[in-house]
Amino acid sequence: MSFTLRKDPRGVVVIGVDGQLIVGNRHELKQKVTEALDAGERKVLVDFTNTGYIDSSGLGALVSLSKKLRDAGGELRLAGLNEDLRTLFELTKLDTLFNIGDTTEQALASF
Amino acid sequence: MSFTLRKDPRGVVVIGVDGQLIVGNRHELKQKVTEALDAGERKVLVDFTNTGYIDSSGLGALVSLSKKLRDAGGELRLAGLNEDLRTLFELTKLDTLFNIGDTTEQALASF
Amino acid sequence: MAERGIEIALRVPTALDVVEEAVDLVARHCLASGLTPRAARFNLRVALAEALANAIIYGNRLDPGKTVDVRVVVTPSLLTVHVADQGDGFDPALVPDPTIPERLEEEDGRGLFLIRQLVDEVRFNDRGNAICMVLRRA
Amino acid sequence: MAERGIEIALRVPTALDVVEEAVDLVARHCLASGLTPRAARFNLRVALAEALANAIIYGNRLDPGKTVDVRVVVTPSLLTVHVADQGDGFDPALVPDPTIPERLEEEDGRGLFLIRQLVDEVRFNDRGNAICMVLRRA
Ligand SMILES: Nc1ncnc2c1ncn2[C@@H]1O[C@H](COP(=O)(O)OP(=O)(O)O)[C@@H](O)[C@H]1O
Ligand SMILES: Nc1ncnc2c1ncn2[C@@H]1O[C@H](COP(=O)(O)OP(=O)(O)O)[C@@H](O)[C@H]1O
Repeated sequence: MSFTLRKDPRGVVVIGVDGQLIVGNRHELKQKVTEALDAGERKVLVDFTNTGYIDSSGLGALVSLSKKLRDAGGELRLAGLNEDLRTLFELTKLDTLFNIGDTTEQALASF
Repeated sequence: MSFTLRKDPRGVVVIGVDGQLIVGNRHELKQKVTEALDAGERKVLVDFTNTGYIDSSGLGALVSLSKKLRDAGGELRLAGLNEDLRTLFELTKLDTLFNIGDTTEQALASF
Repeated sequence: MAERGIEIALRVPTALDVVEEAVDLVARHCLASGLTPRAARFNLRVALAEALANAIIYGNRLDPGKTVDVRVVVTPSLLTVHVADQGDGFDPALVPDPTIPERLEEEDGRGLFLIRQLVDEVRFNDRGNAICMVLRRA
Repeated sequence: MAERGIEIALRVPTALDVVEEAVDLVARHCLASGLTPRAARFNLRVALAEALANAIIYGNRLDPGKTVDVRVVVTPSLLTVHVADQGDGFDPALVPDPTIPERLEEEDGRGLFLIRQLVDEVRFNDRGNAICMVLRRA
């Protein structure tokens, strides 16, 4: 239940979600992205390659962060979702709201 | 929960216990050994290398089979017990009743 | 699988950090009781985690003096998971669809919707403090 | 681990083929609740399997109309596993030691002895149809 943060040379902040993104830790992610925004970053990629589970609160946190970045002229993208996690975005129609890359590399290349 | 049976060239019937030896299948083991006895076999080795669990009924079945073989001039030996299974024999003092080999090979060589 | 399975009941403290353990326990039991692996791993897990979070947050309002009761009943064709909190309940009919365009960018309100999408039937008691989720077995 | 853990209760049908599943479930829960791996894998498993077999065979006499109730209570220092059948009970004080030389070659009578060896405390209710096994946590 922790987040890793790295800056890709292409100018994208990549945040990895280790384990879960749920009601218990979504504030931590919000804080990490807000800090990046305050530091002038505008391109954020959330990497779910090592994520087992996202609950509805986690989905909600991504929605509000995406809006926040968009309002600042930036963008939040997602990558690395497994079949189960992708299904969650499809069921809630959030797949229409986000740019979702298959892999982190692909998402970074097209950012 | 099944038993494998093979005849070792050294004249020992080796019965492998796959999974468990418990109240639900001890009769099957008893039957297998009794059949071997009826067919003239006198040396039986029960191999626990692939056994996860023995319950008190299983221990009891081994005790009664051992007695049966001894009464017929034969012997029942045991081998391949892991630490947990060996503890069961020690707690019930049945380690004093059985010849217990570390490995099947060792038990066969000394039979 | 035994036709007449083990029935399990959990008394869960009002604490979000035990949700995962409770979900694990129930998911394993349901898998052993004949739920398909995908449904046990995904549909049941997500639905139960959402129901538990709601029971803890909205039902028991994080009051550590209260508990949440979970009960799993297995019949030959169905698996039924009951989650009951000690709160005042609510009217699920008043919860709006979170997928309509006007609501798509709302932060909250997707829990119940996901539950309904992922299980075969959802029922509530009259007071609205107990949800019952039904899944068909393999 | 949460100080105040999840409390689980199982209603087990009177059938020997569900013993393993029930033991699995309880062992996993106890491991998650802070019992040492060796105690969860070995001491608890063996003791609970013996208690369940006795409840099913001697207590409920294999009557499929009866059930066995298992309850696990976790406190900061202890894990308590209750197993209650719907039989007439028995007097555990009358069960002889199976390790004395005269009894060593008996086929039966090692179940209760193993339970006593493997858990930290054993108690029965007055009627003798409910056993309570206490294990110390890590
Ligand atoms: N067990 C409950 N007790 C009381 N109110 C509940 C309960 N479950 C859900 N609710 C109400 O239903 C609303 C919608 O819940 P849900 O769809 O899970 O979304 P969210 O949890 O994101 O608000 C909650 O905001 C709450 O008001
Ligand atoms: N739940 C129970 N209800 C009634 N009698 C029991 C129960 N548990 C044990 N007993 C009695 O205690 C005796 C000893 O049990 P145990 O030590 O487990 O050995 P075994 O099961 O091999 O007989 C049993 O034979 C039975 O008469």
